[in-house]
Amino acid sequence: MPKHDTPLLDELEKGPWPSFVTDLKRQAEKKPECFDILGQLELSFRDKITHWKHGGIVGVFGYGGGIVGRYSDVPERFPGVAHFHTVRLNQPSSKFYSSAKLRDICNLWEKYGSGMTNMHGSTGDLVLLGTTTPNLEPLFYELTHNLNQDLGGSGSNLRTPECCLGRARCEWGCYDTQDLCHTLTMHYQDEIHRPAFPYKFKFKFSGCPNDCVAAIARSDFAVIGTWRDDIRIDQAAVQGYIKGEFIPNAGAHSGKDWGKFDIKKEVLDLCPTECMWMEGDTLKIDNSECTRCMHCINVMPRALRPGAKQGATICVGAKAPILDGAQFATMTIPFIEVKKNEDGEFAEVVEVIEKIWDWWMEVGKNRERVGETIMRVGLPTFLKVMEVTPTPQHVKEPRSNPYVFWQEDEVEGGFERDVKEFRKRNAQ
Amino acid sequence: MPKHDTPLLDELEKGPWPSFVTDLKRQAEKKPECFDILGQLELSFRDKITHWKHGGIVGVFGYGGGIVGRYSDVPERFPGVAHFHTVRLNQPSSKFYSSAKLRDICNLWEKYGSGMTNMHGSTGDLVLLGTTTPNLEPLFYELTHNLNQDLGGSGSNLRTPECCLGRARCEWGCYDTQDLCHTLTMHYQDEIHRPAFPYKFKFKFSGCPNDCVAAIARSDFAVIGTWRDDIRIDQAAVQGYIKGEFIPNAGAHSGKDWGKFDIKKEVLDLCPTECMWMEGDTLKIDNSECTRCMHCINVMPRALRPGAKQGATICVGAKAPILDGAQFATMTIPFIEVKKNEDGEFAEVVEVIEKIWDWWMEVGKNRERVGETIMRVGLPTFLKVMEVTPTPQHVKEPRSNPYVFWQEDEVEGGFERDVKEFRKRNAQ
Amino acid sequence: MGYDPENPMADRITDIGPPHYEQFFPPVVKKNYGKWLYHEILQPGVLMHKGESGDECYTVRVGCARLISIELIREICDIADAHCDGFVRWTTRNNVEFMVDAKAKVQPLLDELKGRGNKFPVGGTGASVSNCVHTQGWIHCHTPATDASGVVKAVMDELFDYFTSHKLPAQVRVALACCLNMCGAVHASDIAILGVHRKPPMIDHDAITGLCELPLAISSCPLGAVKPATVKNSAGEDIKSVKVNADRCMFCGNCYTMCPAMPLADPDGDGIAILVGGKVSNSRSMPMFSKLVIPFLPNTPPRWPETVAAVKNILETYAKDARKYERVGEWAARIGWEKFFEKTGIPFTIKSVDDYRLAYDTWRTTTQFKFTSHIK
Amino acid sequence: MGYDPENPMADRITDIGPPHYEQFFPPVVKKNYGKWLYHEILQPGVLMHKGESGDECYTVRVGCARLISIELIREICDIADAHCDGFVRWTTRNNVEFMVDAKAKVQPLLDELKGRGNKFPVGGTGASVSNCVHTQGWIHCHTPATDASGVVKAVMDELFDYFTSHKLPAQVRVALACCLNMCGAVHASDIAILGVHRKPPMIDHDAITGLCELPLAISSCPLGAVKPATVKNSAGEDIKSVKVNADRCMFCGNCYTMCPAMPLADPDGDGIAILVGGKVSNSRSMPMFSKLVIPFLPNTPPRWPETVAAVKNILETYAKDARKYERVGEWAARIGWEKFFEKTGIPFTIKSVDDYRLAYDTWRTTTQFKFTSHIK
Ligand code: SRM
Ligand code: SRM
Ligand code: SRM
Ligand code: SRM
Ligand code: SF4
Ligand code: SF4
Ligand code: SF4
Ligand code: SF4
Ligand code: SF4
Ligand code: SF4
Ligand code: SF4
Ligand code: SF4
Repeated sequence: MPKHDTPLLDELEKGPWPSFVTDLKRQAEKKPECFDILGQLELSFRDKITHWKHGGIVGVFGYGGGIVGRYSDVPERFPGVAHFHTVRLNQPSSKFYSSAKLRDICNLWEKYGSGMTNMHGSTGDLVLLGTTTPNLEPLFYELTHNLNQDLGGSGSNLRTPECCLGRARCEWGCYDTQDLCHTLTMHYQDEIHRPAFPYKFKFKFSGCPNDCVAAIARSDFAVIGTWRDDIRIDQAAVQGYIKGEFIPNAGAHSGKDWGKFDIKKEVLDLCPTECMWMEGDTLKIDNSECTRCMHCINVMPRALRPGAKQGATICVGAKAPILDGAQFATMTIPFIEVKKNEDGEFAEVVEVIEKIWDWWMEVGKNRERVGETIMRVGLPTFLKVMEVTPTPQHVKEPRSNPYVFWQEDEVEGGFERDVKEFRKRNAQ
Repeated sequence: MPKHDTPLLDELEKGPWPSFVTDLKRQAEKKPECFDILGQLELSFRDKITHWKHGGIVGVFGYGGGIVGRYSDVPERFPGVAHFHTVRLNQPSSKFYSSAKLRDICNLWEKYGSGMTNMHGSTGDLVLLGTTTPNLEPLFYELTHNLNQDLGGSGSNLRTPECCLGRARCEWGCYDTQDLCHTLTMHYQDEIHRPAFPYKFKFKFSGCPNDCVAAIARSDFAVIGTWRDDIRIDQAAVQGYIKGEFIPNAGAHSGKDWGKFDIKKEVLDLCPTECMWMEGDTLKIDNSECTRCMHCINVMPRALRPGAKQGATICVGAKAPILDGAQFATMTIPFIEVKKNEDGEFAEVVEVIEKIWDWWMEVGKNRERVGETIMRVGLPTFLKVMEVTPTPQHVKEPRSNPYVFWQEDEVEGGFERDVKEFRKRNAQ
Repeated sequence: MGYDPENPMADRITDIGPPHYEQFFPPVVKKNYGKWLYHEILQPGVLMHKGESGDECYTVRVGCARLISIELIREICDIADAHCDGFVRWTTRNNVEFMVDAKAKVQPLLDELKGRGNKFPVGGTGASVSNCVHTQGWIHCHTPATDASGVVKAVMDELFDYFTSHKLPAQVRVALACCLNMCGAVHASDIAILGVHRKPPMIDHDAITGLCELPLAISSCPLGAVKPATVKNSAGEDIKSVKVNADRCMFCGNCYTMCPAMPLADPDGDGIAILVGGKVSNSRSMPMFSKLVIPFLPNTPPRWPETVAAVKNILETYAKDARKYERVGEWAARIGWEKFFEKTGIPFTIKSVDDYRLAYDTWRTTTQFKFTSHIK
Repeated sequence: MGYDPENPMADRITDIGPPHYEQFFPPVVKKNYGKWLYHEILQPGVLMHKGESGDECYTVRVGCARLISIELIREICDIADAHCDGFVRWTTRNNVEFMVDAKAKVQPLLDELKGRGNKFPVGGTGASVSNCVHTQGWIHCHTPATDASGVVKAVMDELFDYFTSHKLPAQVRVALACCLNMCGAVHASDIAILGVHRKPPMIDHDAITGLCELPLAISSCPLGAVKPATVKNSAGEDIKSVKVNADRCMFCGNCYTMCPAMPLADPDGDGIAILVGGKVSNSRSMPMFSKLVIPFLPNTPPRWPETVAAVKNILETYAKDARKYERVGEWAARIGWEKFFEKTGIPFTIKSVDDYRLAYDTWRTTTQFKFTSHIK
């Protein structure tokens, strides 16, 4: 495949940020189809419009997802990208790799694809960008046989779960995000690979309320670590911060002079519940008022740690704006211990998931995310479905309208009344 | 009419709060129909249900409102309240009275009604409670001829306007609430008396953001006093408060020991915009950050006063919850000077009102409050109708969904496109 | 001359509007109009306003039932004549205000008021519970789910001490409306007592034809629960009427407003809901809606003890816990509604979870919450 | 043995899932798993995590285009092999992290990275602009209204200095999505760059019959703007197709997703909207949605100067004005959005006023506002 002139794209070789154009050009030396990627993209830059056709259902046998079909609308000019399907590889939880594994993937992709990838897709997959239909089955064969790997999700199924790095390299992981993510991914291989849902469904797992995988914004089922007991305080380290021995927020603000650390201004006053105070040299926290927002811990990581009674809060129903407007996930299970049973399963989490699915698969409309289903039927109905005791924690505030749906059995005498009897006492 | 046994109501003669039962009984001595009021109410207390029939359209000739018809559903037992219509007298602005005027009203009502009143109805009318259909015309004749008074509103019309006492006896009135209320009431007599709207429409006028007539919660058209320049500070008086010479909040908290006045805790820290601080002994306000919430002024009335460049903010569309849920009025005109022109009219306010009406009368559905109409068409459309420049002040925050309605003339090339031309460049 | 029934249009006067307010101003008000400098509350119920002129206006505020007789009004006039140059006013919360222009005149006025038994309790200013505004209830309206004056009397008896004192953290506005129409500012009150129906409308098929326009009845229902139907009336005739899908009914009563043949009132079904945390003023925080915290209390005339106790409990829990200047809604928002329920001991029910039009915005979409006894 | 096209099902392996994560942990991670004590950021891009064991894990984070070649990955592997026992990871924002277990190993690693030109910029930690997450754009997707990698490259070039330093008041998350589907967390980012269409879909009557299920196309439109219609195709035949009521179209593109015969992309119609003030973390404030502040900027490849300037302006206005720890949305909420528009100089347009489903809750229902230049 020949090289194309790319005067517009060439402009993107300038500047300090790594240039995907430069990278593509380098790759094109080995994988000439990359010249056609560049060529078609240059055309889009000129035309200010995409040159990909709509969709196209391709895949590997027996799977309903994992491949996104894509065809050029100018295949004659850019035959290298006439077919340009993506392959979603289910990434290992929290995206640690060995170079050996990565090289295997590179080799595979050199053989069967364009040589270009997304590290990673927005859902978390390792996305291999651009291959042809005939390449799909051989690629899949080698992937499963030689690389011991599998595809991720696409379509109306469980999408590839994703987690923060949590306990692997973070002091705040309140449960084992990798283990939960991996175990559920294995548990639900069928749901990932064979679309059976009204629409897509996403799991995301963050180890603490900082939510480094944006679970509350991006997942239908968000498990976010938290704790139930008291923040652990090392008073000596608190003094260390006050005296300037430790740099606040672990040094996150080192590039500007914000003045001397002021525990009142930077911690106590920013605590959203105002539940912290100094008693002489002692930092006090009224933990019953704490909403575990992480701020104080973030600012003084050497002095404060999440409590020891750890677990997670489950929030349900986040999604992007299409169609009813974006939703954050709604707090559904205030606290759950995230632990494996003897069978190596997270049985309690699984139970919550399946309660949602059983119901959503029955009542959810086609292309209706679970958050939209909840919006449609109302949170009270959803909580009933979930067999969760409704608590004030489920809402930011109680309803302000008085439009309560009473059930017949809650009202003395029921709903049936005899209007003639009524009229005897209350004439019209 | 005979006395009825009222063992239940008698229980309401006990206790320190003035008893309407005792009052009714006293009135019954002169106006025996009050025995029937008591009797029927006692029956309701026993039956736990109202004994009034639904509605009943009665009125005085030529008026579509001002009288609310009411008939007993047990007229045989309580003939004194067989008819029990209310008469809404349009109260004088902010409800000052002379005893002479009140006595005239009492005499009129002794002659033509039950002797019972509501001082005042929730909309602000002086409500005469309970008369018969035949009494209506004579009452109206004497009301207009001898008392020089008129009825208020009911039905789908302009309801009786109401205002706070403002400049009459309050130091914070930022415009003349009585004058505006009275002048508009006179200006719109026809709209008050002859229903021509999709539904009811209410005016309320408060002299400052304390909103003592609850305009923002209860009126379709709320005019709330405010100012544009700087809060006027008397620094000596600030010191007076700090030194304890003046009691904070004018003594509103005198019944409990809240400790010494602390200007930081009670004023500076409670200012919602944090725009106040002390510079030595001087109180400073960054007025460009002030949202004129009144808190600091309320707490230190001898030291602080609203600015001198006074006027009002107009908010539109408050209503109770039926049907779409309650609405507060939406800020529509950030600042308007409230002043009379040579003709004695508040021409600019009138212009705003009539813009609303012209539009609402055209597009408003039957029984749709203007707030609901705005909800239905959207605030952008309403602002366009109002010919108001949209400003960030109109919203608490910008939209979070991306669903913008672009107009054809805003988009280069318009909306019409030739799909065949398109397909030449972008094949499917 | 007078009204002539034979000739009703003779000499007719219309559209003259209310009398001009100015004629009712006491002289000190007229003189200092727009020129007031500041005010002070000398004791609960007694305000002093200072004019730029140096004049002072002393106001004595007295609690008043809203449902009052002309006899009582005449008594008020007598007092006004004796002490206030014959002037008096009503506040926006149905209190009566007597104004005098010198401090020396205050005590005689207070004495006079006191001398008249408990008709004229002085109070309602500052950090108090002022008068409970309310609506008609069983005394006049056709749609109430509870009484108004009766409940209010029972509540105000119990809160009396808070009317005559300044011991609360801030003003507390208590209001009652006897049905969901909410004639008043119940939707924006610190503590709101709301009459609620809980049974769907009956349909009086014998009466509906004459009384109602069926299309209006059908379209009145915000939830589309009213549907056209052909039924037999008691005479056995097929008539066009409506039916109600009880599952979709939220008991708003709008159908009854539009169609008298669809009554929903019921001795057992009706009762009271309590809402809290509304406010109107723009002081510190923005206006807030009241929020439903107790979905139902029974109608228990004559003194509604459950309702009285519920209101008092909320008030006193707030009084103990809130900060100076903090309104009920500001307090609840600061401590969190989970703490509100815990501290008041009010059981939280699913009925407090919104499922109406803008419901999503009230759901908790964060991991931030406090652990309370609600979480096992 | 290998794949046999003649016998595709032979020997098939499915549902094996991803490789187990643990095998990819560097030894220091494996050993200290779940036993980390605290961390420190030694310099922008360099983290140190301390274990209870006393072990230390040093992480060097490098910025990375998301669209990368296997050549680049192999280069990353080389570095990992040379310095990190062959391990490496990617972050949730597409940065690459190299980990070493001793401080002494950091500088050689940094030197190595630096030695490779500007491929591996170190940074993205702390109060920085980390990597701009993004989507496909013109490189792969069929619905984009703008490009992704190209815009991001231009933006990150301009913000580079904020990637490699810690001088902002807090972390600033910049994200791009190329259409309203918002594949990513654009709806909850400090600064979001969003591709938007502005022309209603065309209808390809010649293609629609084969390509689309008409009922799905019709029901796809949230505003009911797509209606069934009988039209003539270019062959002059009457066919069943659809029509679009352009007045009701909000350009969401959902019809195109469901029906390829309804394309809406257009060189002039498409462009970029800027949203700001979203956040995901529960730190201090609850998660917040991004809000639309610039409804449209044109597509100006190759370097989108208008978009770059707009993002930079917002970022720098924020950087100058906000308090330490304050995210963009927290800052705007504190100063008030009217001040946000004033300080950034972004013209306020009616397009920022919500008129979608939960719009009412965003209207200003108070007299509280600041006077800015917007009010004449
Ligand atoms: C590849 C990827 C973007 C990327 O560049 O990374 C992607 C690409 C597409 N997304 Fe997405 N989405 C991707 C992650 C997301 C995310 C982020 C996430 O999963 O965390 C979201 C927002 C979260 C959410 O799910 O709400 C997202 C929300 C959407 C939506 C809107 C869904 C909604 O309910 O609002 C659509 C529209 C649809 O489903 O029809 C969509 C549809 C699409 C389609 C299939 C286009 C379409 O209209 O059918 C895109 C195919 C593009 C292509 O040609 O490759 N994509 N999509 C991401 C998946 C890669 C991976 O597997 O790792
Ligand atoms: C008399 C009064 C209550 C009182 O005891 O004071 C009253 C009484 C009635 N109101 Fe009201 N409203 C009264 C002030 C209000 C207010 C308060 C206000 O005006 O500030 C409101 C709330 C504010 C508002 O307008 O939204 C109010 C909101 C309603 C509604 C609900 C309207 C809505 O849009 O949500 C209805 C229902 C209706 O119109 O069908 C209603 C309907 C009614 C009806 C006509 C009953 C009906 O279903 O048709 C009541 C007649 C009662 C009777 O027999 O006397 N009334 N009504 C008030 C008028 C007296 C006066 O003129 O001064
Ligand atoms: C007389 C009256 C106006 C009238 O035209 O009748 C009035 C008069 C005053 N109000 Fe008011 N307010 C009156 C109803 C209201 C209302 C409306 C209502 O309750 O329905 C409100 C809004 C209530 C709400 O927010 O829910 C109201 C919210 C205020 C506030 C704001 C308090 C706050 O912090 O939220 C102030 C300021 C203050 O008290 O510090 C205030 C202050 C005042 C001052 C101090 C104004 C002044 O300088 O004279 C007056 C004496 C207050 C007092 O009683 O301590 N007034 N005031 C009303 C008396 C009602 C009553 O009998 O109790
Ligand atoms: C590596 C990564 C997790 C992963 O599994 O890959 C990660 C790692 C850390 N995050 Fe994060 N966060 C990571 C994405 C996120 C995200 C998700 C996102 O941006 O899409 C968020 C939510 C963003 C939001 O709110 O919009 C996130 C919100 C936080 C916060 C909350 C900050 C706040 O004040 O709102 C903290 C606490 C802090 O920084 O003080 C935090 C803190 C941390 C700490 C300090 C945790 C620890 O003790 O190790 C880690 C180093 C932070 C740093 O870069 O300075 N991390 N962090 C992600 C790095 C992304 C990147 O390459 O830039
Ligand atoms: S979400 Fe919490 S546990 Fe996970 S990486 Fe971020 S800070 Fe650590
Ligand atoms: S975690 Fe948040 S709420 Fe809890 S004490 Fe720390 S700053 Fe306060
Ligand atoms: S609204 Fe303002 S001006 Fe009117 S009475 Fe109340 S405090 Fe005074
Ligand atoms: S009026 Fe309110 S916002 Fe303005 S300075 Fe006073 S307290 Fe602050
Ligand atoms: S609140 Fe309801 S019952 Fe009470 S007066 Fe108003 S309309 Fe009648
Ligand atoms: S009470 Fe309300 S919800 Fe029920 S049927 Fe009537 S109008 Fe519909
Ligand atoms: S945001 Fe839109 S255009 Fe971009 S990848 Fe997702 S679906 Fe495609
Ligand atoms: S773009 Fe969206 S709003 Fe417009 S017709 Fe298509 S689906 Fe409807």
